[in-house]
Amino acid sequence: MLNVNQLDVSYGASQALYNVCMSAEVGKVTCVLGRNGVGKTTLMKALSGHLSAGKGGIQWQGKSLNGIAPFDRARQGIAYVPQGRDIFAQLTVEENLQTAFSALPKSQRRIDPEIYSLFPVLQQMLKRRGGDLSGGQQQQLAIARALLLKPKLLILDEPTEGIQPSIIKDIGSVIKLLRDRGEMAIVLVEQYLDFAAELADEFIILERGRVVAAGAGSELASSQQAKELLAI
Amino acid sequence: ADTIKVGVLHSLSGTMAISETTLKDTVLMMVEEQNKKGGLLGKQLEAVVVDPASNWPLFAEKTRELLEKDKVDVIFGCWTSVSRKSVLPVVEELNGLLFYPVQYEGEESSKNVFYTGAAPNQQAIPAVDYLMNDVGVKRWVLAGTDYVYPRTTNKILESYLKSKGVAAKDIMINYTPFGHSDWQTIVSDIKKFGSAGVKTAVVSTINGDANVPFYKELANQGVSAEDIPVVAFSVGEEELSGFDTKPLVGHLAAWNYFMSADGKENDAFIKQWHSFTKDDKRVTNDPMEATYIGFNMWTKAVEKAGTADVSKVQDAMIGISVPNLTGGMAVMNKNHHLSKPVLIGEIQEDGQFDIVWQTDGVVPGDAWTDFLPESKNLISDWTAPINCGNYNTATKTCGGAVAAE
Amino acid sequence: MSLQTPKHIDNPAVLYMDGVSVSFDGFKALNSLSMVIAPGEMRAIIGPNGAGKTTMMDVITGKTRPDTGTIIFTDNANSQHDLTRFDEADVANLGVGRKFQKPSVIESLTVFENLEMSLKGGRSIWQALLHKLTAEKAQKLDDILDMIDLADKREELAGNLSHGQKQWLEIGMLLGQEPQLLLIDEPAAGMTDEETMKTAELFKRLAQKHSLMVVEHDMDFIEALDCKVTVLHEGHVLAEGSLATVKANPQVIEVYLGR
Amino acid sequence: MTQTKQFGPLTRLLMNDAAGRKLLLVLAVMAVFIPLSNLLLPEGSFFHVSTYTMTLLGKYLCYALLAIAVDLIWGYCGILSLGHGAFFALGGYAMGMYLMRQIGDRGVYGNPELPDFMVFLNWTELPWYWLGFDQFWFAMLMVLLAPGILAFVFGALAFRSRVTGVYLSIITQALTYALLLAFFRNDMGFGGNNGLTDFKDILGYSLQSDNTRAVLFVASVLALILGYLISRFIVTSKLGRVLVAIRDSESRARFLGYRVEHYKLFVFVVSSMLAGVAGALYVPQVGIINPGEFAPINSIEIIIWVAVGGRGTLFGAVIGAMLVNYAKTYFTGAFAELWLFMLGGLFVLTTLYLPKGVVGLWAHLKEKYQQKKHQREAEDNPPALNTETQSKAAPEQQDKLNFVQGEKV
Amino acid sequence: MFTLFRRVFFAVLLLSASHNILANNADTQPSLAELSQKLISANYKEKAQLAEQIALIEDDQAIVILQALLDSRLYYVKNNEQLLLVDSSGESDTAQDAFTLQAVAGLGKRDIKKIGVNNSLRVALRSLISRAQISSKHKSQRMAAAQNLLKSSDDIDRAFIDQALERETDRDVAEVLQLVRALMQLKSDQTNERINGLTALDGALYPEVRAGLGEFIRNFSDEEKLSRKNEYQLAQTTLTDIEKLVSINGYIENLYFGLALGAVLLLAAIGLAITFGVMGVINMAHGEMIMLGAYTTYVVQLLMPEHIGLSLVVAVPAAFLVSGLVGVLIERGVIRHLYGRPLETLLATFGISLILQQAVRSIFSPLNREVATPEWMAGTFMINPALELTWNRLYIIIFSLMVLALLALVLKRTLFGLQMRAVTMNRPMASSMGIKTGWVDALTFGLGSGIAGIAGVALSQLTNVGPNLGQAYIIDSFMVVVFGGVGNLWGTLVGAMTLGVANKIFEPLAGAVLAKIMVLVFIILFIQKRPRGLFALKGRAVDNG
Ligand SMILES: Nc1ncnc2c1ncn2[C@@H]1O[C@H](COP(=O)(O)OP(=O)(O)OP(=O)(O)O)[C@@H](O)[C@H]1O
Ligand SMILES: Nc1ncnc2c1ncn2[C@@H]1O[C@H](COP(=O)(O)OP(=O)(O)OP(=O)(O)O)[C@@H](O)[C@H]1O
Ligand SMILES: NC(N)=O
Ligand SMILES: [Mg+2]
Ligand SMILES: [Mg+2]
Repeated sequence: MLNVNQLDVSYGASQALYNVCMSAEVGKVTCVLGRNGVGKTTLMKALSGHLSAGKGGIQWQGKSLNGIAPFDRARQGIAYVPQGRDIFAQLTVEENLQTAFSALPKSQRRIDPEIYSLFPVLQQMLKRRGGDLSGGQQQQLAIARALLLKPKLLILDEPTEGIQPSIIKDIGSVIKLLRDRGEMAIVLVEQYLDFAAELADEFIILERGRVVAAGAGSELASSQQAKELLAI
Repeated sequence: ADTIKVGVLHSLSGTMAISETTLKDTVLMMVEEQNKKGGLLGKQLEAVVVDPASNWPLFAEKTRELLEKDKVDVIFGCWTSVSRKSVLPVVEELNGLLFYPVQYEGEESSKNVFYTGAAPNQQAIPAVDYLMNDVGVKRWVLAGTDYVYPRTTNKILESYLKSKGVAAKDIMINYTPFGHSDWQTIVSDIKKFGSAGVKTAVVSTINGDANVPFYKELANQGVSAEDIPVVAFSVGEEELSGFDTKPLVGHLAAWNYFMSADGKENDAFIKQWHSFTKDDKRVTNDPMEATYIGFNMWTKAVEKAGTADVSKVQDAMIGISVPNLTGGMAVMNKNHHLSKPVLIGEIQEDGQFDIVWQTDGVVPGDAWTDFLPESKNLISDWTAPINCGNYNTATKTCGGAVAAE
Repeated sequence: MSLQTPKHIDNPAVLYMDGVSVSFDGFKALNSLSMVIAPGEMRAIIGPNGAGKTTMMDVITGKTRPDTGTIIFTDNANSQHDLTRFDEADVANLGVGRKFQKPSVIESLTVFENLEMSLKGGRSIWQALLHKLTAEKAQKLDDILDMIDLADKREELAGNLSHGQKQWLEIGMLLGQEPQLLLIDEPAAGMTDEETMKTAELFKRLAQKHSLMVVEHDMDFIEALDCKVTVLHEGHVLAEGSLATVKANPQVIEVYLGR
Repeated sequence: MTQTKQFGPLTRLLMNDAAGRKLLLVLAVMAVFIPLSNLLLPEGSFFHVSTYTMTLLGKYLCYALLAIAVDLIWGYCGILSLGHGAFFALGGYAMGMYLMRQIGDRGVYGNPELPDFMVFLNWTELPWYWLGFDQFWFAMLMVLLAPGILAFVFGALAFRSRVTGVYLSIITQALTYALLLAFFRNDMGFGGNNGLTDFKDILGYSLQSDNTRAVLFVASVLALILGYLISRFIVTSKLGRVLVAIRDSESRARFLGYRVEHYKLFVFVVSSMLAGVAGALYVPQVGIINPGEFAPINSIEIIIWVAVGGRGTLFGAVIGAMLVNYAKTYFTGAFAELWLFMLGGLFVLTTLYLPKGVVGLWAHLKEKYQQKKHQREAEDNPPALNTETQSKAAPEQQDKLNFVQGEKV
Repeated sequence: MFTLFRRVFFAVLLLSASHNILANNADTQPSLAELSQKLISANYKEKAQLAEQIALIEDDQAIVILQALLDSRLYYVKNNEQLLLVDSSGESDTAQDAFTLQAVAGLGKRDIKKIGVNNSLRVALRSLISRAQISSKHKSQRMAAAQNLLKSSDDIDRAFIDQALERETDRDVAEVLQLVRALMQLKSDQTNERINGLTALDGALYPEVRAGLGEFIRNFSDEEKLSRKNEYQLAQTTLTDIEKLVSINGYIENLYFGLALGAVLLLAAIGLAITFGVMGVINMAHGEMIMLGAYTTYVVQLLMPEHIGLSLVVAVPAAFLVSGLVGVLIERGVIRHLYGRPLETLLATFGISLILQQAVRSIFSPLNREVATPEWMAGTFMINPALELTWNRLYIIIFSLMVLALLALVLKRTLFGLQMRAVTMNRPMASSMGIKTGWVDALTFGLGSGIAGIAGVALSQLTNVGPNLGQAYIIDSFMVVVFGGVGNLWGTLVGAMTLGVANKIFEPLAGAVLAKIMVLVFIILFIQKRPRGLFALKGRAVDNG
C-alpha cells in the first residue's frame, strides 16, 4: 500500500506539486491523469525518489520513503518506467535487462523467459545496443527491465507512448494480469483515456500541480468532469 | 631600513623545484649563519622568499616585486638561463643585484649580475680535454636537451673538437625535448655509434628531469662507463640521490665542486648543511657552492663598501676573493665571473663522485667564448675605463645596450 | 544547387524516394523503400516499432546516408535536389523541417528564443549577427506561442518544460521554420485526447500550403488526419491507401494493429 | 538573456548587463586614475600606484582579455579549447618580433639587422618570416593574422570534420604542444627556449620609462573594454543564441538550418584574435615571450580562470582571471612554500560551493535564501539536497559536452 | 692446471708491460701483501701495473682482492694502513682483514678510506679478472670472459686462445672464442689463415667483428685490392651480409622500442580510461595517482631494503590500495558533487592535483627519490649480439597487457562492471534499477586511480620518482585515451601501441623532438578522419545518448 500525504514538490524556486494526496493498493491499478505540464511526471519522480518531497510524505507499506534513495526503493520493490524511457544507450539489450540483478538476491539473478514472450522483439535484439533500438522498442525494453525487478509497486509513466497498437493491447493485458495476481500495486500515468479507463481501479486527476478529482476507475469512462479536466 | 633584505628567487614548485629548492635552503642557511655572527654592518639580514614557480615571466614579475615592493638589497636566484634572461631587464632597469649560481652557456655579462656558476670554459672545455688526453676518446656524442644552454655549449664544443682535428663523422649530435623520458632509441644509437672500435664518449648537456630515465636506460642497456663514458654538466650529487647509481659507476661529471672533496671548509659546510636540514644524508652540490661563494663575496663586499647600496657593492665586488670549498680561493673578476678550479669526478656506488682529475690552479671564467667567431673579440670588463659587458677588442667599442649608462 | 543530372519527373513530387536502403551492421533498417509525396499532400505513416519510420526521416534529412537509392526533393522554385548529397543544414535550408520522436528543443534557451531561432531566414553569420526582430516577426512569434499554448512560459527555459510541453514547442518551431515539407515523428505522444485532436486540426490546416509526412501510432489521430496512409514494415512499404483499407488489410492487422 | 531582442544591435550591448556596466566603469576609472597617480603623485603618497602594481595590473588585464576570448568559445559555444595559449603566444611573438627588430644594433653583438640569437647561430640574413616586423603596422597586423589564420585553418579542418567535445579539446592541446616543441628548437628562428627578450623600446619610446608603461596599461584597459564589447555584441545578438544552441545541441541547430561549422569557425577565429591581442599587449609589459607560453598547462589554467569566474558570463571570465592571478601573485609571495595548497584548495572549494563560479555566488545566495524561506514554510522534512534535483533545477549549468556519450540530440 | 694456465698467460702479458717503475727484481717476486699494500699510495697508472702483478700471483686471494678493488670494496685503515674488505654498503662494521678475512671491529666511518679506482683502471681490472675466468667453472663467467677477449683481441696471445678453445666444452662460448681467433687470423700474413678467418666471421653479429672487418678492408691499398681480389671481395660480402642482418635486427629492435613505449603509454593511460573514459571525469589528478603509486614503491623499498627483488611484487598491490583509497576519498569528497557537470571536474581535479603535488613535496621533499631496480629486471637478454632486449621493458609490456586484460574482464564479465557502465550512462536510472550509485562511483573511481597507482610502480623503474612525475604523463595519457576512442579499452590499447610505434618510426628519421611533433600532427590529422577516435562508437546509441 502506497500512501501520499499532502505532498509538495518544487524545482528550485518553482513549485510543481501542491498538497497532493493519493494512495495505491496492492492488486489495483491507480491511474494518474492530467494535461501536459500539470505535474504527473513530477509526482512519479517523487515516488521513485528522483525528486525529494518538500513537504508531506510518501509511505510505502507503512514506512516513510522520505530521504530513501532510489536504489533503496528499488530494493524495496519499487520499479519505475520513466517517461522518455531512459534506457542505457550503450549497453546491449541483454545488459539493460541484467541491470535489474543489482536489486535481486543472487539466486534470482536470471532473466525470466516470460519477458520474451511478452516482448518478442527483445529476444531478437539481445545483442543490439539499447540506444540503437527504435523508440517503441526502447519503451518495451524499459517496461521489461522494470518487470525484472519483481516489483511490488510498479510506476509507469506513459508506458504506451510510441508503442504500436498491438503491443499496447498486450501491455494492457499484462497490466491486468499483474494486477490480478494481486502481488503488486500499479501506478499508471496515462493520457490515453480509453486505455486508462479500461485499466483503472482508482484514478486521480491533476491540474496545475493539485489533485482536482479522484474516484473509482469505473466512473472514469463516463465522468464528465474527467473529460473536461482533460480537455484543452 | 633596520634590516638588510636578501631576496631569494628560486622556484619552489613546478619543474625546476627539484633543483632550486635546495638553493633556497642554502641561502636561508647562509643568512641564518650570518645573523648568528651578528649580521652585516650591525644589521640583521632578512630573507624574502618568493616562488616564481618555474614560470619564466613570473620570474620577471617576482623580481620586480622584490626590488620595488620588498626593496631587497640583493637577490640570489634563478637556475635556468631563460629565467635569468627574463629577470635581466628588470634588474638592469631597477638597478638590482643578482647572484646567479648555476653553470651556463656564457655569452652574457651584465653590470647587475654576478655569475658564480661555471662558464663553458670552466666546465665543458676542461672535461673534453680530460677525455681526449687522459682517456683517449676519439669519437664524440654530444647529447643535450633542446634549448639554449646545451645548444650553445655543444656549438662551442663542436668548434673546439674540430679545432683539435676531430672529423665531423666522429661527432654525433642529438637533441631531445625537455623532460624526455623514452631514451631507448638514443641509447641504442649511442651504443652503435660507440661500437666502431674507437674509444667513444658522451658529453651530456641533458638537463633536469630527463636525466633519471636517461641513466636508467644506460644502465639497462648495459652501457658501462668502461665502454662509453658519459660526462655530464648538469648531473651532480643531488640528481644522483634520485636513483640507483650502482650500474652507473664510472660515468663522469665536470664541476667546480664535489661533495667528496677533501678540506676543512667543505667538511664544515657539509656539517652545517646537515644540521640546518636536520638530515645527515642530505648531499651538497656545485650550485650550492656557487651560492655559498656568491653569498660570502657579497657580505665581504658590503663590509668593504660599508653599505648595501647596489652601485657601491657592485664596485666593491670586483677583486673580492673568498675560499672555495674545494681549497684555494675564488676570485671575482672584472667580467663578473669567477676564477675557480675545475674538477672531474667519477660516479661511485654511494652516489658520490670520486675526483679523478682537476686543474692545477683556478680557471678564470670567460663570459665570451674564444671558440666562436662572433664572440672571439668580445670581452667584458666592468671597471673603468672600459666599463662594458661586451667590449669589442678589435673595434674598441662597447657594443649593445649593456653599455654602462 | 539543382541536380546535376536531372532525372526528370513529369508530375513533380515534393519528395520522391526510390529504392532507398540502409543497413546497420548487416541489419536492413530500410529495404528498397519507395514513396512519393505530392505538393500540399498530407501523408500518414504507420507501422510496427522498428519498421524504419524514424530511419526514413533520418535519411531524408541528411542525418543518415542511404546505402543505395535516390531521394529527390523539388523545391518551390521547381528545381530538384538530390538530398542524399546534402548535410542536415543544407536539407533544412532547402525547405525540409523535422520534429523528432524524442522531443528535442534547445534546453538552455527560453521558449521564445527557441522559436525565434527557428524563424525562417537569417541563417548566415552576418544576418545572425545583425539580426533585428521586426514587429512583423514578433507578431508571428506571439501567434505561434498562443497556438502552442505556451504564452505564459515564454521566458521559461525550454529545459524546464514538461515532456508534452516540449512536444508542443517543437511543433511551434516547425511552424516558425515554415518549411515546404514537414516531417513529423510521433507528435501526439504524451498528449491528451483533446490535444491530439487539436494537433490533427492544425496539421490539416497546414497541409494546404505545405506537404506533411506524419508518423503516429495513435489510430484516432490518424483517422482525424483523414489522409492517405502508408504502412511500413521491415523497411519497406507494406500497404498504402485510406485508413479504412489499410486497417482491413490482414497483414497490417497481423504485424501492427493486433486482433 | 531576456527581453533583449526589441533593441537594435548597439543599444542592446549593455542593457541587462548591470555587472558589465559596473565592470566597464571600474575599468574606465582605472584607465584614468592609475596612470595618473603613478606618474603624478609622489611615491610616498597613499594614492600612489607603483609601477610594479601598474605593470602587474596590466598583465592581469591581458589575462582577462584572454579569458574573455576563451569564454566566448567555451562558455557560449561549448568549444573547450585546451590550446588557446597558442594564440596568445603567437600574438605575443608577433609583438616580440617587432620589439626585437626595434633593438637594432644595440644587441650585444651589435648587428643592426639580426637579433643576437641569430648572430650567435651564424645566420647571415633575416629569415623571410621575420621580414616586415620592423614596421609597427605590419607587426600589429600579424598580431591579428598569425593567430587568426592558424585558427582558421585548424578550425576549418576540425569543424568540417565534426570533431567535437573532448576530441576537439585534445587536438587543440596537441596543437599547442606541437608548437611548444617547435618553438623550443633554435632552428625555428624564434630564439629557442629563451625566446625573445631584452627589449629596448616600442615606437621609439623606452619600455623602461614609466610613461610608456602607463600608455601600455591604458592600452590594455582599452583592449579589454573593446574585447568585452565585441564579445558582448556577439553573444547578445541572435548569433549568440545560435552559439548557445550549438553548445546545447549541435545537431538540433543543424536541423534548423544553421551551418554549425561556419558559426564555430567564426567565433573560434574571433576568439583567437582576441587572444592574440592579449598576448601582444602582455609581452611588452612582462618583457619576455618564450615557448613556455605554449605549454599545455598554461592553456588549462585559462580554462580554470574562466571556470572560477563563472563560465558563460563574460564578466565572470574577467573576474576569474583577475582573481586567480591575484591569488597566485599574492600566495607565491606570501606563502612561497605552501601556496599550491591554497590555490588548489581555492579551485576545489569553488567547484563545490560556487557551481556557477564567483559571479554565481550572488545568484546562488539568493536562491539559497529563497529555498530557506521555502523550507521554513514547509516546516519539517528538509529536502535532502540531492544532485539530481540540483542539476534538474538548472539545466543551463549542465554541460552539454557529454563526453562519453557524445552530444545529445 | 688452472693456476698453471694462468701463469702462462700472465707471463706473456707481463712481457708486454715494457717498463715497470714498481717492478721488483724479477727473481724475487713480491708477495701479494706487499703489492697490495702499495695500492694505498699509488696513483691510477701505478695501480694498474700493481694489479697486473697481483694477477700473476698464485693465490686465489689475489683475485679476491682485485675483485674487491674493482667493486670499490677495498679499504684501508687510515692510521695503520691495514687493508680491509668491506661489503658493498660501505659500512665500516662489515670490515674484514683483506688477507685473513677476520672481522675487524671498532672502526668508525671516518677511520677507513676506500682505495679509489677510475675507469681505465676498472677496464684493466675487469680484463685481468675475466681473463682469469676464461677457465672458470661457470659458463656465464666464461662467456663474459670470452666476450671481453673479443674487445681486446689485439693484445692476446694466439696460443692462449687456442688452448682455451681446446678446453672449451660449451658451444656458445667456443663460438665466441672462435671469433676471437678469426679476428686474430685477419692480422696474419698468410693468405689462407686470413681466408679462414674471414669464413669464420661469416654472419657474426658482434660489433667487434664489424669493426675488425672494417679495419681489414680499409687496410687494403688500391693495388692490393687487385692483387688480393678474392680476399677483398670475400671480406666485403661478409661485411655486407653482416650489415644486412644487423639492419634487420635494427628494425626488430625499433619495433620493440615502439611497443615498449606503447606499453608505458598504455599503463599510464589505462587508469584514465576508467576515470575519464568510463566515468567522464576530466581527471587532471590522474598523473598524481600515478605519482602516488611510484612513491608507494619507494616507501615499500624503504620498509624492506633487504628484499628489493620482492619489493616490486609487494608494491603492486600496495600502490593499488594507496592510490585507490585516495581515489575513493577524492570521489566521495569532491567528484560526487559534480556529476552532470563534467567540465567542473576539470577545475576540481586540477586543484586536487596541485594539492597532491605540494603534499608530496612537503612530505618527501622536492627531490627525486631513489627507487632501486631489482636484479631480475635489470639488464638485457641477448637474442643475438645485434639484438639485445631490455628485461624491464619486456616485463612492462607483459605487465601492461595483463592489467588491461584483467580490467577488460572486470568491465565486461562482472556485474560490477555492468553497474559501472550503467551508472555512468544514466545515474538516476541506474539508481532506480537498484544500483547503489554512490558506492559504484566511489569504487569505479577508486579502481581507475588504483590502476594508475600500479602504473606508478612500473614507471618508478623507468623514470624520476618526484613530485613532477604525474605532470609528465597526464598529457600523453589523455592523448592515448582520446586517440583510441573514449570509453573503449581496445582503443586505448591500440592507441597506445600505435603512438608508441609511430614515435619510434619517426624518431630515427627526424630526431626525438621532431618525432614528437610529428606524432602530435599525426594525431591532429587522424582525428579529422575519425572524429571520435580510432575505435569510435557508432550509431544512434552514441548520438542520442
Ligand atoms: N526541471 C524542471 N525545472 C523546472 N520546472 C520544471 C522542470 N520539469 C518540469 N517542470 C515544470 O513542472 C511542471 C510539471 O511538469 P511535469 O513534467 O510533471 O508535467 P507532466 O504532467 O508530466 O506533463 P506531460 O504530460 O507533458 O509529461 C511543468 O509546468 C513544467 O514546466
Ligand atoms: N544504428 C543502428 N544500429 C543498429 N540497428 C539500428 C540502428 N538504428 C536503427 N536500428 C534498427 O533499425 C530499425 C528501424 O528503426 P526505426 O527507429 O526507424 O523504427 P521506427 O519505425 O521509427 O520505430 P518506432 O515506431 O518504434 O519509433 C529498428 O529495428 C532499430 O533497432
Ligand atoms: N644554465 C642552465 N643550466 O640552464
Ligand atoms: Mg510527464
Ligand atoms: Mg521511430
